[in-house]
Amino acid sequence: MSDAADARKPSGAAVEHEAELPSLARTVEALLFLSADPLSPAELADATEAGEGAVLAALAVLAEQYAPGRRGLRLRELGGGWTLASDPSTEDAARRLLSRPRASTLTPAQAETLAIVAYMQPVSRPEITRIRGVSADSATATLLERGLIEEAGSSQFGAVLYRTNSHFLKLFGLRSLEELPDVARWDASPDEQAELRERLLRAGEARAS
Amino acid sequence: MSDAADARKPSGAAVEHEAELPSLARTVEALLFLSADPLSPAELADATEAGEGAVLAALAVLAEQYAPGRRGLRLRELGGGWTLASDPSTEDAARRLLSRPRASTLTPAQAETLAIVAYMQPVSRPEITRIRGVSADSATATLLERGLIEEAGSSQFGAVLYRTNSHFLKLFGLRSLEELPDVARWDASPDEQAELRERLLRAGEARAS
Amino acid sequence: MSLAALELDLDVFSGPFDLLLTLVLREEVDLLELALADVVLAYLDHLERRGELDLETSTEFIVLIAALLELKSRLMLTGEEEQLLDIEPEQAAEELLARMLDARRYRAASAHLADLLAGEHGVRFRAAPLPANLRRSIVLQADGSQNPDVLGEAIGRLLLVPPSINVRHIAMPRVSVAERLEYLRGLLRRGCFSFDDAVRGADRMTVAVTLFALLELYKRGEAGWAQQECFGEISVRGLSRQAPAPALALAGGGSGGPAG
Repeated sequence: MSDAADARKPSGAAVEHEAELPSLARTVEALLFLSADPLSPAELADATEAGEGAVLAALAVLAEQYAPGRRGLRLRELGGGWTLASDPSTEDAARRLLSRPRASTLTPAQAETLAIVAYMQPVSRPEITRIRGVSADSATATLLERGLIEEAGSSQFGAVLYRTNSHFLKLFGLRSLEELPDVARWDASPDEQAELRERLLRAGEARAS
Repeated sequence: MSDAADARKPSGAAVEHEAELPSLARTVEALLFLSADPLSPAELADATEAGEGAVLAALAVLAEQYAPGRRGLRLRELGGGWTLASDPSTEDAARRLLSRPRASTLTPAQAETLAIVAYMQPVSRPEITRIRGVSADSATATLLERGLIEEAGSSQFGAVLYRTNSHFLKLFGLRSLEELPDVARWDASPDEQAELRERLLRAGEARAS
Repeated sequence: MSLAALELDLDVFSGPFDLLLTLVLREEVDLLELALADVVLAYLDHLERRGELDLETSTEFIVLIAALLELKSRLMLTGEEEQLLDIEPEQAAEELLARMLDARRYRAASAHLADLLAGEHGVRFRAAPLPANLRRSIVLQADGSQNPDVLGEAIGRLLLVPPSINVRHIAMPRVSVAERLEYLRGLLRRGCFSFDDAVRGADRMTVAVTLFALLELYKRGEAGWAQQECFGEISVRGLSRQAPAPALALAGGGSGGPAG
């Protein structure tokens, strides 16, 4: 990256030194602005023809620039890369401007289906249905349409498999799928399981008699 | 617009006063970031529920922040509105990043859909779905977006028909559709005499059932 | 109009629907070989040709085709039927429990996801097309970079007809509809009876076949029935042909029988 841009700086402007970004940070800022998806340090290094260490240093400069409360934008690490996003404090004005709420709600059926896809991916629709106990067709269709999940080939039996994608990570503020907590933490305790089992058997006996 | 966001500022951070934007400037910055089109001071005033004078003052603050050479973005006045754009000095890096052929391989669903369109054209989406045994909507949309297929009128039942185009031929290095590989090479059941379309539909229905 | 007017032209049978039913009941047409979807399609064509919907015959058709479907699905499952029937209550409970725990786990995980999403409230990302000066280069994909064989392989894959499932090994049912018809007629000659009494102690297959026989008696106008409440007792009585029972009562009888 050349420093040619510096030459264009109007000589008369009263520029605070702190406010002037180093050349590489400027380029990284522009790339983050242009790209629809989070960019990894490796992608940024390739595009800027700089070393990854230099890119990380530039990201650190930007992170300070975009520290919470300083600007209307934030620098976020999401889905294995970096991206710019609006600061939540600007949401009211954004909603008035774009006249649509940020699509942020999921129905319980959609949330359950998404949770199953997120934890079990790749997973087929029959499998989702088996776990939920009710059909997941319409929830799956909506999640596909909203771009939160995508097709991931077919199972050996020919059923379409689904997985989450980078848009999902972005929307849920996740750096990677590893940030999802271990699903086992929500399992019932042995006591609860024993109680459930007993209730089930009682219900079965009542029906049989 | 409330100043609540200021409360979130980390107290320990060494924040230069110059780098912290006033609340309204922050909001205007976020709106300019989110909007793909230039925004007029009147639109900004409506969205921020501030006076147009205050908005102009906020734009002046931003104009200084984004003065040429200071950042990777520029604040530009275009057609009576304001917009953020990447600085021209970052264009080389942007081109290296964005001109890379992304998603250049076809997913199995896309390959199947493209093959059906290539061999059977013109063909409607319901017919593609019948042949694949599963929905082809998302694959069709991607192929359309990538410019590999295009609409070719409507069937007698009103369904949109698709065909491949010259971009498809170029990308696959074909002089004409006649150069598509002979189906017999891949044929699973060469002894059958029925027409290709009929056999594809029959196999698709067997798969879907 | 009667269902007798419904002419069928199927792979394994050609003739009126009534005759098909009789042949199925006499086991002269193999229900396993009968594509019931084709029967439904033929009926829909028939309706369309007539241009009017006769609720009574439509209901009758739905009831009969549902009974055929039920019987056919049980025929197809005969192999597993033994296991399903002989499953121990504890084992059934364990399986159910495992499913409930699975569902519960992901329901809790979904609540976590909903929290994450709520925490991101107000965060928006830029969604704008690339500026024109950069846009031109993005479609610059090398000509000839894709291999046409990918398309050939895909078509070959699509031409593969999956092997059809062989159901020859499935054993014939131990109870025949004809047998249950005679049994029900015997009960009818003695007067009213309740369906539960008629199938007391019988296995699920016998219950299903008895129900189908009962449907046949209804269709022939030999029997009618009444059910006071959902899942309640179904009392069956003999009929002389002039007064068919309300068709809707059948739905309750259908779900009440096997559940009992």
